[in-house]
Amino acid sequence: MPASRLRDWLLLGPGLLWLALFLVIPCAIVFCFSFFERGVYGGIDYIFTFENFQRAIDPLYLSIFLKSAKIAGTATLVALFLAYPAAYAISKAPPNRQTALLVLAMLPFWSNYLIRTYAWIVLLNREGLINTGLRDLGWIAEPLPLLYNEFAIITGLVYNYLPFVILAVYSSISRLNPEILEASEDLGAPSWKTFLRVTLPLTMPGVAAGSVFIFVLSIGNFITPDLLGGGNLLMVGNIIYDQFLTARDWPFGATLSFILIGIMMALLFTQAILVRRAQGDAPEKEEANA
Amino acid sequence: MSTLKRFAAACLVGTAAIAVSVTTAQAEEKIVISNWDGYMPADMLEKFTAETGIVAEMAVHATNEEIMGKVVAGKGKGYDVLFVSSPFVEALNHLGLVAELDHSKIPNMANLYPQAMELEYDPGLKVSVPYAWGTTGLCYREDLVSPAPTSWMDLLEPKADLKGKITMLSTDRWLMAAAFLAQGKSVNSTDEADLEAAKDLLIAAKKNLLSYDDTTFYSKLVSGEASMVHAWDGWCNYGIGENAAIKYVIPKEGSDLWVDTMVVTAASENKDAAFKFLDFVLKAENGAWVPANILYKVPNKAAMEALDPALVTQFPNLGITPDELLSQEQLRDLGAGQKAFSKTVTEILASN
Amino acid sequence: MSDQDRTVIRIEGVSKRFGPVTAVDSIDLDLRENEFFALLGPSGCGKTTLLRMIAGFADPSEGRILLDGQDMTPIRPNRRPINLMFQSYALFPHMTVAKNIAYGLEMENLDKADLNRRVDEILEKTELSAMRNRKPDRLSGGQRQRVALARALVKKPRVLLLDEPLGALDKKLREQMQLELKRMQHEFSITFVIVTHDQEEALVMADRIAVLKDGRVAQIGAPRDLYENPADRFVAGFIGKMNFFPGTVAGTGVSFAGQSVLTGDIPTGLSGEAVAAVRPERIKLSVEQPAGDMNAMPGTISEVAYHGQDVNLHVTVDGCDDPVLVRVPATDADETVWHHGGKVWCSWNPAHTRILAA
Amino acid sequence: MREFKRFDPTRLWLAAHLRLVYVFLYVPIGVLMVLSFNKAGLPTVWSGFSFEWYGKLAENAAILSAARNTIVVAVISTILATLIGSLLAIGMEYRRRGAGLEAILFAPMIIPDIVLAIALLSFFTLLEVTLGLHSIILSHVVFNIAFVCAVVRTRLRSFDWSVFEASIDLGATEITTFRRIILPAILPGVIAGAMLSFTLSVDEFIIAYFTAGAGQSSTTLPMQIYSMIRFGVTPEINAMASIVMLVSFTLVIAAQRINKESVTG
Repeated sequence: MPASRLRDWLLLGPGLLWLALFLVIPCAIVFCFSFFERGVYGGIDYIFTFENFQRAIDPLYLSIFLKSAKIAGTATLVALFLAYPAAYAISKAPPNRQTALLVLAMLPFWSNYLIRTYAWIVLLNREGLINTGLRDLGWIAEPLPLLYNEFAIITGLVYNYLPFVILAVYSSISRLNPEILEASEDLGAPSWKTFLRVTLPLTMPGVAAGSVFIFVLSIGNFITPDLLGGGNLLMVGNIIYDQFLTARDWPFGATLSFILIGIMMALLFTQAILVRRAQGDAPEKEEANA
Repeated sequence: MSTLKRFAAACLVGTAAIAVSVTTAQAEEKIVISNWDGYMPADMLEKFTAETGIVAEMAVHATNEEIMGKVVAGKGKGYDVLFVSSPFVEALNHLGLVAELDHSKIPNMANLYPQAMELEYDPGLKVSVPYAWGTTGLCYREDLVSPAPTSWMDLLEPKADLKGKITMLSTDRWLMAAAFLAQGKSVNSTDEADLEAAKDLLIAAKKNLLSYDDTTFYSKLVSGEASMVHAWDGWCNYGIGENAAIKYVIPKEGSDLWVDTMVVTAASENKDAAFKFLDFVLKAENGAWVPANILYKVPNKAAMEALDPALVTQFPNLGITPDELLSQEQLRDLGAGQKAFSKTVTEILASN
Repeated sequence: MSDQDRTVIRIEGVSKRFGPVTAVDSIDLDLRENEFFALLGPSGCGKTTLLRMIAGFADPSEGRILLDGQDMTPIRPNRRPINLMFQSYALFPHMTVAKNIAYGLEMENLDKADLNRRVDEILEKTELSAMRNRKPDRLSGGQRQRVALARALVKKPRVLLLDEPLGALDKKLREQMQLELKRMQHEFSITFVIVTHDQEEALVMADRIAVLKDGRVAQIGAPRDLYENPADRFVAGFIGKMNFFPGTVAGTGVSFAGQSVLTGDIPTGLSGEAVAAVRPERIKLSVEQPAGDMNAMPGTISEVAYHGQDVNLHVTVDGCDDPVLVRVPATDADETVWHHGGKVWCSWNPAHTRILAA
Repeated sequence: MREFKRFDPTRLWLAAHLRLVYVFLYVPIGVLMVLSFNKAGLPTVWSGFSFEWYGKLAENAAILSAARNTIVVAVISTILATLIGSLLAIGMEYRRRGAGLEAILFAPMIIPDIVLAIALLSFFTLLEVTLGLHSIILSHVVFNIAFVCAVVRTRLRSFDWSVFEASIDLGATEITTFRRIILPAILPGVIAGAMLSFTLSVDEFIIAYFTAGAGQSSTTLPMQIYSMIRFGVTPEINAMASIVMLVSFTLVIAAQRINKESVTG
């Protein structure tokens, strides 16, 4: 079928070409670094070695990975609890208002990461707006420890990635057929059951996409743990960044990165399979049968 | 959807207008300088062009680490002059990424203090020219800390009322230097026992920190969030400028000497122009801008002598003499010891 | 209609393979001008694949399809004067009824007035005028079906293909739409090719039916032909109800259960194992053994089902695992005898026996 | 559903929740707007009201040109990524193939920025590509494709592909079908993807830094702002962000107004 092959190439070709050229090849180059040694002054000595992998299996790095995963996972859950009802509410708004609402959710992020983070420091610090506000109201005597801890990191991560989750969930909810929901209510399900048994499973692709966004972006983040976490907590993003830039140990940085990428890929595949199974795979296009 | 269509159209029109107005580079003699934003006078490049006819363009970097990464990966192509801190000069030199300086083309090097020619990371200044220098010590609120701190141990094992009101630098070399100095070790040590001892001390110290902070520590002092911070002297001055109760002290165990330098890249196609730029920066009046505006000491004798004494009164650490500076140990590249060193740092930062 | 028998589409030795699976196996078929043709078969018989090849959405692995004598293989589906009504209707969800219908005409670059006139006309004919500004999600199933039909018909195709067009409708609506489709076909004088697995639907609507099995044509013919003269056991069983009596060819018929011989016309060349087949409505019931040269056998009534105008009875007979199905008009039913457990004789005229290969 | 306007606690709760989420999103923006009037240059301490930073911003050619570069990079890379990513999403969902491709598409999201940054710079250096705004755009498209593709694919799940064939069957070419049938159906997803892409690109620092050419002409705003860390991120940046917010806000509200008028009028 030459015509449909042409169509496939038109659709997939540009993307594949772009990714091959600017993702696969460059990353393959960096991947190769992980089998060489760090030069004495940084850079790479082209001596083949497995040393980097031996260094990487140190429990130190595993514990950092687990802690980062815990923080990123918490941020993901919190973001979903905030984003899902928000996306749902947007999808119920009059159609001509929905786009505006979505754009408004994205707008704060056209400022700059660093100054937004500074704004959070102003809000959360011991002498900050929230603490002084609460103190002036007489609700607290001692300032609450809002900054330089896990809470602050999670707040920062949720804040910075929330709009992405809203967007992903919205694009799933908005094409939900309202008749299906009515059908469920009609079959006697109370609205919370309709939500759990019908709405949620049908919008799983959006929830999954949103969760992937925030989880992977969070685990690789290094500025938020630095500024809002006060450097008290180290995330995977920090150690990779430090290996490449501070220690100038590219081979080891590459090794840690590709181990991280491997783990994340495995997790994502598992997640993708679970979602697909939970949804009941959409039937394959019927071609051979009638 | 039409809300968005109109919005997108507006954006597109705006972009087109902007894209048209972006001018392309010209072919005349040109050098590119990478520096931190605000680390030299805003009109410096214009003046340089006016004087020499050489077009100078500014690139910016956020940290030493970033410009190092970029220069190592890109072989320094596109850059002529880089501003980097002293430990990195050594590495750049060993990696063959910087050009040897032709002192005959930089006559204003005569403006430097003689002590500046003896810096260990580049004796005789073969590849680098110092731009600013200083120490690392304790920056604190006189009104909140008494008695005044005198030792690194006042930072690392603070009194009860300072617990949770202290920050430390988290950049690896300075973080470790605090412990090394407190324990009487070299700031360049990669000895296993030294690393282990420093690690234990720093992990214990971490429990008493408000946070690590490399960027906003002085504003924490101003707001009163912190009472004492681990700081570079010049940077402490920003706090002093806002609140006179803020003081800077070099602990009795000593400090490190850091030097921000200028180097010419090996990849530069305009080395003579780059030398001219270095020479221009070394002019007394240009050097004098630094302490007067960003409150950093410079190794430029002529510039320092011209400094307004009132500034030294307000910001005493501007008065630290070159001899005092040279008595501090200098940070060097760690070479093969870097692996063990950075693992130790990771362990400290990852500890609970 | 004078050119009733002229061939519109000729299918010549067409096969379609998907990897190791042969979905359509060298089919030859002629579709004629203005006829209502049904492709009938169980699921997996290849009928939809055949339909998609006519529409151009699949290319034959072998053979060719001719339209008015011209090979269509190189012609893309959007250039074929053939339209398809999709099983899911495939209405464009973001367009109103009128826009959906106008879409195909816009592709022909008709001038605006002409286009509007034709859309109005078809809306009128399909009684959709009141719905013209609605979007598909605000229509009932039957209305959607009519929009899909109107959208295809407005292009005045040479052939309209319908893929299980009534599958999604309820029984009552389905029966109504069957007649509606027939009416449309007459009114527009277009060849309709319908794909269905419902034999009753095919019998009601089609002028001719092709029964497909495992990618091959089992039999082609008018509904009555297929019903009265099924070519093989599969067709006999697939179209309408049929009672089968397995046995072997012996003398003038099939020896059944090792004893009686069920007489009938033996097809030339048939010997050995065979079945005698008879329609339920051809069987008569009696208390006494009937006289004459009828085919007859005794049995016990195991089930009685009242259907309004008919009564269906299951009669268990020796030598047959399945009960014999007998259908008699309700007016003829003798309720005193024909009840559960009643002993009866089943009999029929040998002329109504079809003897088929086992 | 609309016919019954009864008391609906779920609806009330949803509306309240949405407002709270917007408050959460805009509070820090409010803070940075207030800080743009901060007299002192400290990033986090209030020390008096002043308009001076807006004046300084107007004179700061470096920040203004960086802002311009950022918009150029974000808009062009968004257009490219939206186009390529949407096509890719359609191709993948239509054909339902490619676990390998799926892995490649996850990659730009998972790969730490610094790795991609160094990889791309090493690659460009190897090929002796001259760096500049164009190399930032090329690089931003890489990760933007992945995000656009993910959002559009979400939209395409359980899409009824028979409408595609229906359109072809009615005489449309594949291009027309794409424009008139597929695109409108997935438009909300495409718009969402484009917004995501633009937002990511506007704020991206590391990859931009490493793939930028040397010099002011390819310095983006995040690069400019991060480079100010050492000598103080002055309220000029807050002033800049405040203006960006106000302008975009006004555009959205205006578009909404015009839209409403064109609907009712």
